[in-house]
Order: sequence, then structure tokens, then C-alpha cells
Amino acid sequence: MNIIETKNLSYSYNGEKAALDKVDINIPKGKTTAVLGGNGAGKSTLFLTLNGVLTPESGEVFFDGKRVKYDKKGITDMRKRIGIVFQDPNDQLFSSSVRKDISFGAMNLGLGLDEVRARVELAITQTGIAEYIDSPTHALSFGQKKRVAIAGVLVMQPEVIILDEPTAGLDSRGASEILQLLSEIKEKTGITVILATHEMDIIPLYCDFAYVMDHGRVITGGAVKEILSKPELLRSHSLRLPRIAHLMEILNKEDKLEVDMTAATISAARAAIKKIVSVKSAGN
Amino acid sequence: MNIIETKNLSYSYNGEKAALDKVDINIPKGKTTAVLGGNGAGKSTLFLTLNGVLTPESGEVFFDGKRVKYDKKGITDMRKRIGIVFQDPNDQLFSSSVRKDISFGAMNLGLGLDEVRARVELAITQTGIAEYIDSPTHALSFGQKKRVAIAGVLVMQPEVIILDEPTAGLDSRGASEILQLLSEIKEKTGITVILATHEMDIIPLYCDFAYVMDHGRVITGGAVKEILSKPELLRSHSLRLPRIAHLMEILNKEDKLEVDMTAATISAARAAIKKIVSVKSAGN
Amino acid sequence: MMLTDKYAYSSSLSRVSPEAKMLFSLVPLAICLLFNSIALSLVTIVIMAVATVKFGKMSLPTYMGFIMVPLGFMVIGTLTILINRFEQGHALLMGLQVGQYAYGIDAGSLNLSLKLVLRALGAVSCMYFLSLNTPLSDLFQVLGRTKLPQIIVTLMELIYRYIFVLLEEVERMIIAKDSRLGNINFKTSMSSLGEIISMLFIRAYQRSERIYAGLESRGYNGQFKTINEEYTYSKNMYIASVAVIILLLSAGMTERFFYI
Amino acid sequence: MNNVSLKRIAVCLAAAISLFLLFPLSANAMHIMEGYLAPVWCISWGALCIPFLVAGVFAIKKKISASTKNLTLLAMCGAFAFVLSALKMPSVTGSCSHPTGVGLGAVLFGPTAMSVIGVIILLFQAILLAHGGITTLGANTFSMAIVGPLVSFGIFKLSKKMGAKSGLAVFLAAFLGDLMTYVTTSVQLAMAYPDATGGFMVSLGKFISIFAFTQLPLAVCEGLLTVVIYNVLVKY
Repeated sequence: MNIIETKNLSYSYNGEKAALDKVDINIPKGKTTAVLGGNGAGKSTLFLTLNGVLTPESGEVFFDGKRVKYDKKGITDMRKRIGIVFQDPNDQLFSSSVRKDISFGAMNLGLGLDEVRARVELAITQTGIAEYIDSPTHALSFGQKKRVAIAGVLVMQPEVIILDEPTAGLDSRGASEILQLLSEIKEKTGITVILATHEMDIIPLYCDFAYVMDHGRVITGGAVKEILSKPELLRSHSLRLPRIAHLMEILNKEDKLEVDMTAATISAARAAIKKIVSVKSAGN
Repeated sequence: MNIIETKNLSYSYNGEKAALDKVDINIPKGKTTAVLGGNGAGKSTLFLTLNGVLTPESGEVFFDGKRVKYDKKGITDMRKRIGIVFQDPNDQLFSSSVRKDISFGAMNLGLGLDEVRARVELAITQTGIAEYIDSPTHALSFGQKKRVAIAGVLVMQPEVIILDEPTAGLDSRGASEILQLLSEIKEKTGITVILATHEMDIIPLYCDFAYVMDHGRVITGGAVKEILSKPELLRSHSLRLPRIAHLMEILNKEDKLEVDMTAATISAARAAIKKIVSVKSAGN
Repeated sequence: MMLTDKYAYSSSLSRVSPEAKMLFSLVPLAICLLFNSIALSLVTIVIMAVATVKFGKMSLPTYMGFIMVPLGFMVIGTLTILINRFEQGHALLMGLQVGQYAYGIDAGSLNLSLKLVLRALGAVSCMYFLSLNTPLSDLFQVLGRTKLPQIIVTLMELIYRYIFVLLEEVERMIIAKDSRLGNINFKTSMSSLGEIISMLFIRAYQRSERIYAGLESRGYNGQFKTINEEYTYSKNMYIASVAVIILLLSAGMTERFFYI
Repeated sequence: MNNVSLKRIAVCLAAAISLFLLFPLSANAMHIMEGYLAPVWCISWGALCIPFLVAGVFAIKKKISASTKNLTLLAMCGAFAFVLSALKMPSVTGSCSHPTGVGLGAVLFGPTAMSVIGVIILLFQAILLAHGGITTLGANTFSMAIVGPLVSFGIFKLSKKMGAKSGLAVFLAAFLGDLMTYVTTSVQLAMAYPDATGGFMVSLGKFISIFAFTQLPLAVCEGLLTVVIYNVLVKY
């Protein structure tokens, strides 16, 4: 079942060329969907449209099967149900107290104080930030701020969480920790995750579905494996294969080794390589 | 030959814990050296010290074998010879006119107007920004600003160019274009390149040497191949192997395949895998 | 917010020397103000609109959108001047009697207001010609050659550059705030906007230090020396300026002389 | 008064009100537009600003020679003040005028230095946004970059001296600074356009009352906003 569907969604900034051009996207409930594309592909515009910051010029958005109305009530409702974690946590955290910042969204939902407190504590546990909850916001590292930003969205208990470039600016440990965190939260709460990214290497590890966007248009979409089986298409839209998948592709196409070309993770590649090694040795 | 050497370099911000702690680093002339480390490892502090923006508390810096004096003349001299490209080009570009901004460094060298103009045009060609040279700075994309920032440093014709996270904020195409650009410039001018980064996958492709830093200390340093042969050390300092090298490591250690563990690029890995496949088949 | 800036850079006249464009716009602006004549103002409005739309190649609807911007002030200001207090029995075109006075419009105030509206529109068109066809950095270059203290011109250049950096930053912050329902009611909007502005100030403060380090690293020594932009010398622009000035002066003189 | 003219008045009033709703009446409406003042007023107000600006330039030079870092900081303050003046205020159609930003800067650099920054901002507002104008720059500078900040600065010092709580002092400074800005603008307009029979005072009354509609709520909002900002910055 799709929790979000867009039909023919179009938008342009001040009458310039379309930032979104007839976008049809389906986001399956409870899964992780990646939206891939280089800078300026239209990913952020799409998210701002889903969050009601921008009103589409034409086309429709359906949430849980119901058409979204872009009036005050409709937008507020959408913001309750879809949370966005922005790329730079500095843009998102404006309170100097971490706890106060996290509570912001929940307070705005008009919940009782006890409920807000309980949710804040839950979000702190979920994101593992208890350790620095009493530090001032500006004393946190970039990765810590990112977690606080995620907690500030989780506290609203949205049905969908959108993350714009969640790994940007993080070192490798930080990046994999954040992605691990998201997987855990998804597992525990059943939340639907949407990630915008251009880091191809994380796609096969953490995503179920993917869409490729370029110049405001959806180029292709589907299961991750399917998307990664179209290297030429990816390349013609500023993307590349994950490095492991690229190696497999070369081994297969150039070196005529019979490895599984869609193996994109280290474990899949390892299995694929072991297979040809044993086949070769068994064959002779 | 080393163009830069530091000995026992230490620095701390306002008496807090050391941001640089007895740093010994050697930068070989005409090569590309990576300084690796997670957020807060001390990379940026090191660079600001090399550029004379910060004065080290203790220790020495040698440029081309000569000890650098941190007085007005020494600092001016160092800034002529070492250029820094900051992570966020918005911190670096101060003029709304791209051409004026590029000329700033050259004018500060006290060169004649004709010479400055010639150098500006050269830098424009080298960085491939002619297309948008007449646009205002604020209308440029992040990647375009990054190139302008590089041009603004190249115009001073320094002997060393330092880039702080050159690929941060760029999509994969943008990132590889910038790195390609650097390789070309290095080839043509013989300039020494230093990059700070935490993106491990680019290291084996573009760098000759690497240093690992953490908490202001140098953990290890040497040829890239050597550094990458210490996966445990990297991991204990928030870093990881490039993905391809990681695959090779697993194939070697877990699966006991005799692949070259230090193959970190796609082409090296390809050769390594082909080798075991043919060995296996020849062996039987 | 509509900034003229983007259009200035894409104008077909953007590379014409800024001095020529200043001559073409500022002298007519002064004439317009001095003469305060209906005919002259009308001529100015038409000339500047044609120059910007036809020669600067700006779309007419966009230009009209810009012309609407100062109307807010004009409506308030002009209504106030239009409606006056009169003694009883004064010949009014339209009016209302309150107590011993009549409030309304008479021929004199109508004439004054009409002249004022047209003069202001004429002057605004002149200013628009300059701002919609001349990149601000070109104006700084001209100012740099005047007697103005250098430090002021430098500050202008820097402020202009950082306006865009901060605008982008604050826009992102406000979007992020609203996505967490930060505009749900007046009190929340107010306090969160205040906090965002404070945060913006702190970020601006920190950025100013990084920028200074950036300047230093490129050898900043207390002076902002850069090369100058070069422009196409436009003889036509100067000829057009002189022609327009003569035309305006004669229109103004004629009206004054014959008092139409 | 006959029926016909009463009807006319009603129509005019309706038209005026609808115009009020159509155009974003805001602080921007406080900038005297290009071409609105006769040359004599442009020159006089401009001349009146000069001593303040000259003092400001000296103050800035002094600040910068004390620490060259102040240059980029001043520039950032200027950009910050411009950006503030372009921000939409919640629930009120309009944006805050720039005394908020200039006020903050005045605390950092003193009111005369900020008056120079104020002129630069006003020039940018004229050129980039068509708020105000080049010929009216002098008049606008006097009301917004000199009177406003000086009043704010003075009130702040005064109320602190009288033992007012910081929050109240900040509110009064911002609120009264705004208020005095609009009174000054009204004076400027009334001097340029005295009422046909009632003269300066009647005209001033007209301008003040018409601007009160748009400016009072804004001044209150801006006062409140400045208090929030002040509190956060003090904590920081």
C-alpha cells in the first residue's frame, strides 16, 4: 500500500523553468524509499511540496489514499503526518536548549505537557542522545545536531519521515550510525522513510525502493535492484552505480566473468565472487 | 622532497584542550596528500596554522626546508606560497562580481594590473568557469562557487594548495569533476595538493600520501597503500576502508581467497580478482 | 520579495558602462523632480518603460509588477494630501462636512496630487531603469572612483554579498520551523521567529570570523584592491541620454510656458 | 451635506479600504518613495544627515583600526539588518522595519556607526526593492537611520538607569524607536505638503493618524520580537 502518491505534480519558482515537472511518485508504507538525483534535480522541491511549504501549480498529492488540500487545515494536517529532517541541522535547531528544541513540534501539536514530556523522553531514547541532552545546542558536533534534529521530528510521531541528504557532512562512522538509527526506528515504529541522497553506496544497504530524478522529472523508479540494473541510465543523470556494483559490472561486462551484476553490497559481491571462484575450480 | 614539514606543532583555542597536539607532518612536493579524520580531528586547525591565520603555540613549520617565522613578513610570505580553499565557498567569496573576487589575491601580491588580468584569465580557464564569469556570485550553484573559490586561490600561483573537504556538498558528478580538475591542474603546474576529507573512496583514486588525524594528533601517515593496509587503525579513528578495499579485505580474511588486500580502486580490484580466478583455474 | 538584482544581471544593457546608464536615468530623474510637470512626467514614464522593456529586454508584466511595489506608500501618502480641510462654502469636487469645516477634495488639491503621483511615478521609472539594468557591483565601481570614503564602498560591497548568504540561510530556517508547525498560532510564530533571528545573528557573527580568516588567507592587508570590470563603451547610450534630456527639458519648458 | 456626496464618500472610503487590503502596507510603506519630495526637501534632509554620517564614518574607521576583524563583523551586521527588514512578521501583513537590526548593531558599534550602515541599507532597499528612493534617501536616512536608532539607544540607556527590567527596557526602546521613526516621517511629509488651509499641523495630524493604522501594530510586534531576540542573545 502506498502512503503517499503524487500525480502529475508540477511546480516552478517565479515562472522559471519547472522545478517539478509532472512528477508521479508512489511511496510504499513502512518501507524506505530513496529519491536519487544530483544537485538541482528537484528532490528538495518535491519534499517542500509534500510538506506544504510550496503549493503545487498543478497535479495532486494523495496521503493514505486521500487527496491533500493545500489550504491551512490541509497543510497543518500534512505537517503533522510528514516530518522533514533538513540537510543542515543548523537550519533546523533554533533553540539553545536541546530539550526545548525537541519539544517544539510536540508543543505545536497542542498536546498536554505530560504527553509532550513523555514523547520528548521517548525521542531522546530512540535517537540515543541522552548523553548530551543537557549541553547547549551550539556545543554539539554536527552528527549530534543531526540526531537532535531527527528527535525533534520524531517527537511529532509522524507517519512519514523525510530526510534530505542524511549523511551529508558526516564522517563515515557518523553516516553509518545515522542510517543504522533510522533502520532501528523504522523497525520499531513502522514509520515510512524517504531519503534524498546522491550517495549511491548507501542505497543497496538501507533502501527498498528508489526513484531517480533529474531536472524536475522522474526518470525511473522501482525496487533498488531494478534501478541498479540500469547503470547507463544512472550515468546519464549525474549518478553512478555504487562502487561495488560498478566493480561487478566491469567484471561481468569487460572481463566476461559470470558474476551477478546486481550485487551492490559487500556481502552480495562476496557471495558472487566466491561463486565464480568455486565454479571455475569445480569446472576444471 | 618535502615542501612542508611540521615538527611538534601544537595549538589550542582559548586554552581548551589541544586542537593540535605535537603534530609532525611531511608534505611531499608535487604530490597529493590527504589528511584524513572525522569531524573535529584537527584538520582545519592544521590548515589555518599553515596559512598563518593561527599562530602555533609551540612547534615549528618548515617550508621548502626553511623554518617559517610567524611574524608579519613570514606570514605574508607563507600566504603567497600556500593557498587555502575553504569548505564553504560562501565564507571565501566576498565580492558579488566573480572576476573581482578572483583578482583579490593577485592584487594583494602587489602585481601590475596587466599581470593580474592575465592571471585571472588563466585561472578562469584552468577552473573552467568562463561560462558564468559574468553572473553575480550569489546566482551561482554551490559547485560553481567552489570552482570560483579555487580560481581565487590559483590566481596567487601558490606552490601548495590546501582544500578543506573539497567534495562536501557536491553530488557525485560535481565531486569527481572537482577532483579531476585538481588532477589536471597538478599535472600542468606541478602544484602540491593537500586535501582534508573523510570521504575514503576518493583517496585511492586521487591521492599519493595520507595522514590520519584524530583529536588533534597524527595517528599514522605514509603512502596511501600503506595506510589502507591498516583497516583496524582506521576504524578505531572514525574512518573506514574504501568500500572496494573493504570487499577485498573480507574476501582475503574471511573467505581465505588470495586477493591483494590493498586493492582499493575498481581497476586494482578487477586485476586482483581476475588473478585469483585464473590462478584457481590454472591450478586445477 | 522581488529583488531587482536578478533582472539587472540578465538585462541586455547590463554590460553597458554604468556611467552612461546613470546619465540616462539620474539626470532625467532630477529634471522630473525640478519641473514637477504633468507632460514631462508622462514622457519620462513612457521613455523609461520603453528603455527597460524594449532595450533591456524585460517582460512587460514583470516591469509592471515592479511599478506596483511603491504604490502602497503612494496610496496612503496621496490620499492624505488629496483630502484637505476647508472653510465652509469652499468649492469642493467631493467632500464631507464635519462641524465647522468641510473635508474633501478641491481643484487645487486634485491638481497637486495628480502632479505628485505622476512625478513620483516618473522618478520611480528612472530609478527602475538604473536598478533593473545595472548590476549593483557596477555601481560600487563607479562609487569607488568618487570622493566617497573607500571604507563605505567596501562595506557596501561586503554587505551586498552577505545579504544573499543570510537570506538563503534564514529562508531555510523559517521553512524548517514551519514544517514543525512553528506558525500554528501568533504566540508560537512570534517567539520562534525571534529565536530564529537570534540564531541568525549568532551564525552571522561566527561567519564573519570565518570570512575574515578567508580574506587573510588570500593576503588581505587592509585594502580591498581588485581589478575593475570592463564595459562596452556605448556611444548610443550617451546619444540617447542627451536626446532624452533635451526632450524632457523642452517638454517641461513648454508646459511651464504655456501652462497647459 | 447632500446625499450624493455622502454616497461618493462612502465609495471613496470603500475604495481606500480595499486598497489598504490590496497593498501590503507595512514598514516599507514608511519609506518616502522616490520622487515624492521636492528638491528643496531632498537637499535639506540630506544636509541634515551629513554631520551624523561624518561622525559615523570616523567611528567606523576607529572601530576597524582597533581590530580589522570589525570590518567583516560590521558588514555582517549590515546584511543582517537588511535581511531582518525583509522578513515577514507573523500575522501582520508586512515586515519589521530595520531599527531592530540597526538597534542590535547600535549596541555593538554605537549609534553613529550604525547610522552609516543604515544609509547603506536604505540605499539597497531603494535600489533592490524600490522601498524609498535615491532622492529621498536623505529624508529616509534621517528618520530611520538617525532618529530611530538614537531614540532606541537613548530610551534603552534611560530605562536601564531608571531601574527598568531589561525586557521592558528593550521593548520600550524598540517600540518608541519605531514610533519616533514614523512621527519623523509624518513631520517630513507634513512639512513638504501642508494642508491647503490648515497648514502644517493639520497635515501632520492627517499623516500621523493614517500611519498609526499601519505602524502601531507593527511597532508593538517589533517591540515584542526584539524582546525575544534580546533574551536569547543575552542567554547565549
